[in-house]
Amino acid sequence: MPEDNGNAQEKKGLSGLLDRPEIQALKEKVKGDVQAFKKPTKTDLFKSMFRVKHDETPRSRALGVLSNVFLHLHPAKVNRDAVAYNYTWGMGGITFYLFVVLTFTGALLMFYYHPSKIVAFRDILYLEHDVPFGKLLRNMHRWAAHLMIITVWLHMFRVYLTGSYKKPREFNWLVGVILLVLTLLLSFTGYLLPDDQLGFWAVTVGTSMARATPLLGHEGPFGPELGMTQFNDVRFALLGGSIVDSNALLRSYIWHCIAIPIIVSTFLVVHFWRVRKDGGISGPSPVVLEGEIKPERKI
Amino acid sequence: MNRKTLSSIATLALLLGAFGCGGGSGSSEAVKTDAPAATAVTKVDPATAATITGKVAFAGKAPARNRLIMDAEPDCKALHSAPVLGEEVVVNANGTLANVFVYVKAGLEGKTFEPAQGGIALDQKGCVYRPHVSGARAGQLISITNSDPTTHNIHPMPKVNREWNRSQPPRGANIEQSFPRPEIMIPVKCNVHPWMKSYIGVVDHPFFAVTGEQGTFEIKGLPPGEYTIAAWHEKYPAMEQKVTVAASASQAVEFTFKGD
Amino acid sequence: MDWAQIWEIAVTPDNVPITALLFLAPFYTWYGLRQAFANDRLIAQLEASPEMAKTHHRKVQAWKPGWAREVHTWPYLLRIEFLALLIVTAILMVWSITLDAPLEEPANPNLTMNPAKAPWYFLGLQEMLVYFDPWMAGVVLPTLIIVGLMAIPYIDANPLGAGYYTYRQRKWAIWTFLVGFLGLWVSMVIIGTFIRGPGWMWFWPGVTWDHDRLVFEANRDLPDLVGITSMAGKSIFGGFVSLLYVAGAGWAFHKLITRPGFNRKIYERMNILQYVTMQLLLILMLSLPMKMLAKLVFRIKYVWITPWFNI
Amino acid sequence: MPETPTPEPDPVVSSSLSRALLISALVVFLTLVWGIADETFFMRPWKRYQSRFVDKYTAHLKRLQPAQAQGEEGIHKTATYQKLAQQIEEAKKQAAPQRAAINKELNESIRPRLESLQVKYQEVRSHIAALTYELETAGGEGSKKSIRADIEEVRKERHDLDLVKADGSGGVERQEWDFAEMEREYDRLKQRRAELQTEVIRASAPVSALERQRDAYVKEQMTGLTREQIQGLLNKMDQFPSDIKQIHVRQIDLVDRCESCHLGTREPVELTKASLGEAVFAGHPTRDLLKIHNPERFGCSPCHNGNGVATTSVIKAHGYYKHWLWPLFKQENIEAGCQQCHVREIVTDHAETLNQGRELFRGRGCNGCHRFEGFDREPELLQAARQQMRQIEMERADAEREMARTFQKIDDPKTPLEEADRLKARADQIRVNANRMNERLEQLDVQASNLMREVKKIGPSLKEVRVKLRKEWIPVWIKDPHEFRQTTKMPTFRLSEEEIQAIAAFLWQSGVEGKLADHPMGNAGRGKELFETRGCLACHSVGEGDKLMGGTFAANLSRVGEKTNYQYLVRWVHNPRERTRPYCALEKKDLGPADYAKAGKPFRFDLANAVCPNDGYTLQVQQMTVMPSLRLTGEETRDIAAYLTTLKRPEASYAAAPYLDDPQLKQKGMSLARNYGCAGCHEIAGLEDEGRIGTELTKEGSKPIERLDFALFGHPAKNEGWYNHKGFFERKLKQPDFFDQGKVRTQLERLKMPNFHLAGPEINALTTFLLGSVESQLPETFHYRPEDQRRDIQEGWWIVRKYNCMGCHVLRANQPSVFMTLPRYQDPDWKEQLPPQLVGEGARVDPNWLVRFLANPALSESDTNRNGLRPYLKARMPTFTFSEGEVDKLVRFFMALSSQATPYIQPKLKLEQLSETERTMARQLFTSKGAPCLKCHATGNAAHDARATAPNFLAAKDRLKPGWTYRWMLDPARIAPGTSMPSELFRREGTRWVFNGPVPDSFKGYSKDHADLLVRYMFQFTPEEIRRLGGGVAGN
Repeated sequence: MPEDNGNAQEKKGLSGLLDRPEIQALKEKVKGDVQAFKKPTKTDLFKSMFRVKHDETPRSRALGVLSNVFLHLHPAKVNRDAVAYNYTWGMGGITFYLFVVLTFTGALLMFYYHPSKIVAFRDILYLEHDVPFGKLLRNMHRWAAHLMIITVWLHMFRVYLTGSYKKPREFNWLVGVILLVLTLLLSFTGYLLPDDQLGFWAVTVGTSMARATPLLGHEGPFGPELGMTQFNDVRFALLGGSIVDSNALLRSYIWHCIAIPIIVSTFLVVHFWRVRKDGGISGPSPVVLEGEIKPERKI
Repeated sequence: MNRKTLSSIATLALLLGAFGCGGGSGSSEAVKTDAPAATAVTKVDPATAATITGKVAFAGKAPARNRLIMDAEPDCKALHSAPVLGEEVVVNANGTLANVFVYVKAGLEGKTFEPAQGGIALDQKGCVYRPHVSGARAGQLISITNSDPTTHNIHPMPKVNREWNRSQPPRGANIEQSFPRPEIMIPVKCNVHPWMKSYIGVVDHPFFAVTGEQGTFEIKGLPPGEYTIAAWHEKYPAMEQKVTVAASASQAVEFTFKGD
Repeated sequence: MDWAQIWEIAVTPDNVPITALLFLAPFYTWYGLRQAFANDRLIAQLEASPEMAKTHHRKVQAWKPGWAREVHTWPYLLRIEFLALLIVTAILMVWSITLDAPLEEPANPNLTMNPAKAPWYFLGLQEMLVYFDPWMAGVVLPTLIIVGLMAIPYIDANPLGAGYYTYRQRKWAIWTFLVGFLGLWVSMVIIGTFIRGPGWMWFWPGVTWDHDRLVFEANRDLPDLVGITSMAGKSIFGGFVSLLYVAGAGWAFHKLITRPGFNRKIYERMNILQYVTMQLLLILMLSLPMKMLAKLVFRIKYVWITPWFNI
Repeated sequence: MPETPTPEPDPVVSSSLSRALLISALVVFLTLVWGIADETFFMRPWKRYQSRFVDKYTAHLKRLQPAQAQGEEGIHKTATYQKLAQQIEEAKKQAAPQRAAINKELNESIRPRLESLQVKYQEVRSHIAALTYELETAGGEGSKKSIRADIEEVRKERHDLDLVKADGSGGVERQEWDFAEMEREYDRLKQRRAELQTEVIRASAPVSALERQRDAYVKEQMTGLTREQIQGLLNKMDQFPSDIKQIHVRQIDLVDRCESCHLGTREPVELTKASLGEAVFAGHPTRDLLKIHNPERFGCSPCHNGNGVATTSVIKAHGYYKHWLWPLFKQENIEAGCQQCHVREIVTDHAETLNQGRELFRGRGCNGCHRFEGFDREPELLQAARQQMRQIEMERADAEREMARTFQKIDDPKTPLEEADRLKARADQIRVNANRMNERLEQLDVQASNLMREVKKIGPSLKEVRVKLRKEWIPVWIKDPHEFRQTTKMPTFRLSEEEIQAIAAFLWQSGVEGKLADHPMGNAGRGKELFETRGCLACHSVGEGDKLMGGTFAANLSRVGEKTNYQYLVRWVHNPRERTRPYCALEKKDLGPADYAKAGKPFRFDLANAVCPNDGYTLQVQQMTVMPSLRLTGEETRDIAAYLTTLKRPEASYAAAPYLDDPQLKQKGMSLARNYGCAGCHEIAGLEDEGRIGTELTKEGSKPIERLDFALFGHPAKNEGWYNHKGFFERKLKQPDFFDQGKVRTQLERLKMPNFHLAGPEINALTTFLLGSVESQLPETFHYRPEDQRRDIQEGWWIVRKYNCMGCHVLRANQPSVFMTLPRYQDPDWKEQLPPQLVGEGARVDPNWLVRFLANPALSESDTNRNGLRPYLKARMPTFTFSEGEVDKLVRFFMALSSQATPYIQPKLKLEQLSETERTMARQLFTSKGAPCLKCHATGNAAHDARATAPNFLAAKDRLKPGWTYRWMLDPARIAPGTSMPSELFRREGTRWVFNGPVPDSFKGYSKDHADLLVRYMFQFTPEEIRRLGGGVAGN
């Protein structure tokens, strides 16, 4: 095709050749191709990408969702009233979006960060002053994290208020709670990474509770009796040491960047899957009257 | 952190503003060159020029002049038949005081005058500086001669000007030096001959005088105006007087130093 | 009134979420309850007139015959999701540009921060430390909170109010949650942020946080008040008191639940296990405010003292 | 499912979100724009600075240009330049024809011909090369053969060439050459070309040489930059890259971007706020510092602090925000930066404020209460030495024992022979080691006894109060020393009346008993004269307020008559180190005659016999004062004492203080004295071993701010912006009980630090010093801990400061001694009486002489009432009874200052033996009328020396270094500005210096250097030579 175009241009120069038949034919061809480009949806490229037609027919709309790997988390159709904001508050979706944002920014941050004493702090300074958009990056990561916790809470709040945990969604609620915990842990493990006073003491305070774990902490009830010392108890396991030091830094880094994200994503998948399997969004469903409760069958 | 918040909001506003008014003016204000003001020489019109004359009296009993012991330097001793007397306090027969440096201390600020013609001389004769007290213009050449058969060294000890200390062999070439800054008074000393001393008063105008045997002085060619006249003496504390001279008038001034 | 300090706390970068929460939590509570009451009104109507109940589409949202009961995800849902996404992005961007994530001095184990505070979302736990020993506040209670949350679907025997906001049909559930979530968790976070100053001392808002402030806090134990000195005596007495509390609280809750009316029906639907678990959780939850009361008002530290643990 | 047509549109389906979507999309876009703007613009303020700098700097340079250009013009007019220019022209002219010829040949015949040949030639050559390679790598003989054949063929093959003619006509000739011929021609041409090029260079050599000369001349004549240089800078400004200017020191992982805004710092043009209108762009004020601390190696923040990495805002970069631990030093404390690395020093060049701070810390006795590493270290060293000795003694004992055992084994016949031999060797080893220990012990012992002498207290010994002080005066003084004596070092303690009484009582009762010889009253008049001329005023002062005269190093004596008694003064003035009783550190008591009597010894103690009669422990036999002995006669002493007793306020009266004898008060007083740390500055009976009561300050500057006790001022400080070290120090120093305000405390709980009545500058100096005293972030290699002569200098300064040498002497150019400031010494005659300047002393004197002199400035055991070297000086070089250690340090110090090698070996070559004629010549010159030498210099002839004002020549031999003497004679003013010795005694004549004045006839035909002759003469002086001279002087 390019050399066709080439010729097409060429003929401007050499008008003498214009009337030669093969040139004429070529001209037509070129015209045709140019026409073809006017309708992108008709091109093979487009077709190969989107198998569905994008017209207004219900069918293609449904297919548009179903045949898309991302969108098919959603059912093809949803409760007409669930579309309004006031029912879901969109918190679930926002939380997920924030999770994506965090993963993205987090990954970028990992390029500039070494989880070892002194270097870690320098890296943050480096991020703040040298890395293009480094500051913005770090800010976004931190604020998104905080925001995510709030949205998670509100999400739970909403789900509770709408009684969406009830049959058949009990288990999904359970998964949700686990995700909530994981979210907090994610944020907590990230707190130490800048290795500044703030993180250091926050984590010190946080983990110092662990030493009081019953049975497993050297200050917890029955801990000493079970031979717990500060060098073998659960806190030691968490920090990889008896104090918050380079090991703790490394551990929280790995938890923060690898372990927990993987676990979270796993549970996310389950969470979403269950939403669909439990019949999509829980409501708003028609109200049920007290009188209509079926008497519970006794076992 | 709140500072940052505000600032960035402000900056956003600025940014938009900048779009609005399309770039500020990048003109650097012209810093004006600090060239030294051209020094205009004040001409004294001889028609209106005034004169200050006067004498320096001495009150009280004239102290006996100490005798200079030159045993250390036979050559010097040889030069004198009569005993040599120190010139610290020289009270003239007419009860006036010699070797007093009288000069205009204040009233000429901001004026500059024609540089002096020629220099002044300071001779070392008979192991004594002559004159004992002299005045010079700032920057005026002082030509120092050694008319003695012995080596002297000339060691002015100024505070404002630069100190130096040069030796001068018998009949050696004259030393020509000048003091660029006004200073009252510069003691000059010969370290080889401890008794040798002289004082030079350096001022930045031509209006000064040194009293002699008559104990009188005369300052000519003063532009009319109000002045402070000061009299300095080696031993006694300096004195000052305010005088106002009218155009082409002659004003008499008298100082009186109290002996003890 | 130290406004400067209040401002400083409020805009300390890491506290901004809490400041936000201060407004968000009430707002969404109101927002949810408003819909709940709307639904309740509808329910009332429907119960009043059975025939209307037969015909009505049973939602507060408008519906006309002929309108689809379901709409296509694309575009009707996706567009609003996209909108939300945009708005969140915008908020996040502005927030990140205007406010810098905190970075303090390099970590220095020899220099204790005062106050040394946990991340804001754990301040609840840190606050609990004041009232319980670490093993309770830091381990047992958090675990129970999580377990309790997980248990909710399985102990809530109320079949009503699934998938729509309602207060009338779930008074009990809503109240417990509001108390637990807002009344305890959120408020303790807020206390931990705004009220707890250096040395984790209680500073009313606007009182300057003075590092050298000294307060007299003689922490007494309940047994001491009644004058029991022997260890054995203490543990027995404490155990007795605790039992008393459990019994009392349990009885009170029981009364509340079985109060004639709607709750009773639910209660009847519950099996023993569900009931016991609920009681247990409720009693434990109540123990926190009780302990706070004891500590803050009567300056009582421990109720039950044993050689192994204190409560 | 098909929908039935609806009566009205469904809001859910029909409503449109597009507006909302559009708006929010817009907002998001805006935030993105904002984000980018923030990143690229708002967070890079330095860009604005740089553009501003470029404008202003360019303007400034443009302003400079004409002036500089003029200067250059001026130079171009000078004869030298003209001459050079002319020469260059001529040289060019000369070179011209030759060069033309060469160029002609080069360009018209050689090059074209070469080019026309090249192509073909190289083609063939490469072909051959390729074939050769094949040949080398080919396998069988057969193939080799054939390849050889091919090569031959190629070589033989003839090629047609169109060559440009060699005659330069430009014509072309056709040649048919084989490879060999081509090669020959090609090589010839190339060689020729090379020759010609070298010739060109040779031809233009003289020209370029001259040009270099000219440029050099311009360079040295020009002050500032030449026109080209300025132009260069302007060009630099033209294409000035707007980017971050950063210094990166890999070694310490330091990144400093200060110069991104402070662009003028290292510009070759001196930039000031005035010249560019902005302080930011000013150049570094002291370039010398930058020379020593090259920014490329040291960066900026190591000295100045601040956050060198930050570029987002001034506040960030200067580190003036909450969580940055090392904010930029303020202007007035800038020298704190020096202290970080120059920890060992008490005097650091370029850091006057800091030096003042250190001196205050030392001189005001801060280290009496606050430990500070390096300050007042003698006690610690002494302890260390003693401990070491104990340890070595133990080791030695072990060694002895082991040796004994080994000998036993050796002598034991049962031991096998080779075993015995091995043991013998071992035994010898041990013996040698043991001996080495002995040597070490000896050294330590010397060191210890030295340190005993070096330990000093800043305040007087209070053991002497009973013999020394007027009883009722004591409480008055304790109440407020400042009241009694404006300038006293003793600070004012905040004491209650009872406390004062108790302390006074304790001191009075703990004072040692002793009786003073009683002396007849001296002559106060003569005393005054002596006091003012002997040198007392170098340290002490008299007169109060603006009438104050003398040094501030020691006490102001205006009212000394009120506090003390004549007899004690006599003893004190005669020898301040004399104690009433010696102190035994082992028994912790001051020994009295009784102790000596018990041991049947006379009650005599001094440095010679300083052994405790009871336990043989070394005694403290000296007062711990730095005040030296002026070696005065009894009479002089009495006169001065008499004069001092007259110094009092006649009206002064003191209430009787009977409670001083109240024994109840003693114990209380003692605990109080302990509590307030009196023993930090004073020697007090019973408190000899008191530790320091204050916090250590060695690292105070980097102490976490939280650890500084702001008491009730924490919040005010934060609000008023002085919640930092500077703020704390300044307030604490100004008003030591500042942080007690509002606190409810008992007397003893209160802050103890007394009020030193420091002036503003003093406070600033001390603050600077403390701010700099930090746990440095830099690695050891950056700290200034030299081990060479610079080390000697560091240590020397400590002693110089300790004994206030600068009270009399000038050690650094332009450092006025106290003497120079005294009114009396303003008079020309008295100027000759000033103590000698010591600038370059190291180069002047023979260290061995200096050792002798410092040990005993009288340079004589018998006749001590004189200056050993300069008898004509009224001021007296006192006897400091330095320890050997101190003498050693001082001598090293002087040698190091003028970078002299130690030990010193007199250069014999410089001092070639005088011939007899030379000696007579020199003698004649010395005594000739022209030469004034003997007018001033002492000769040992009493009559003459009475008038002498310069040292005796006889001393020269052992004292001076010939090189220095030579330089001195030529131009003394150069070495000691303001000296009485005149310059220009010699004048240059060709390569030698000849005497400037009439010389004796014997000098006719003498071709050697006169100055050198005199030096040699001086260094070969003999007493009889001097006598002959003296005779000569006395004679005619």
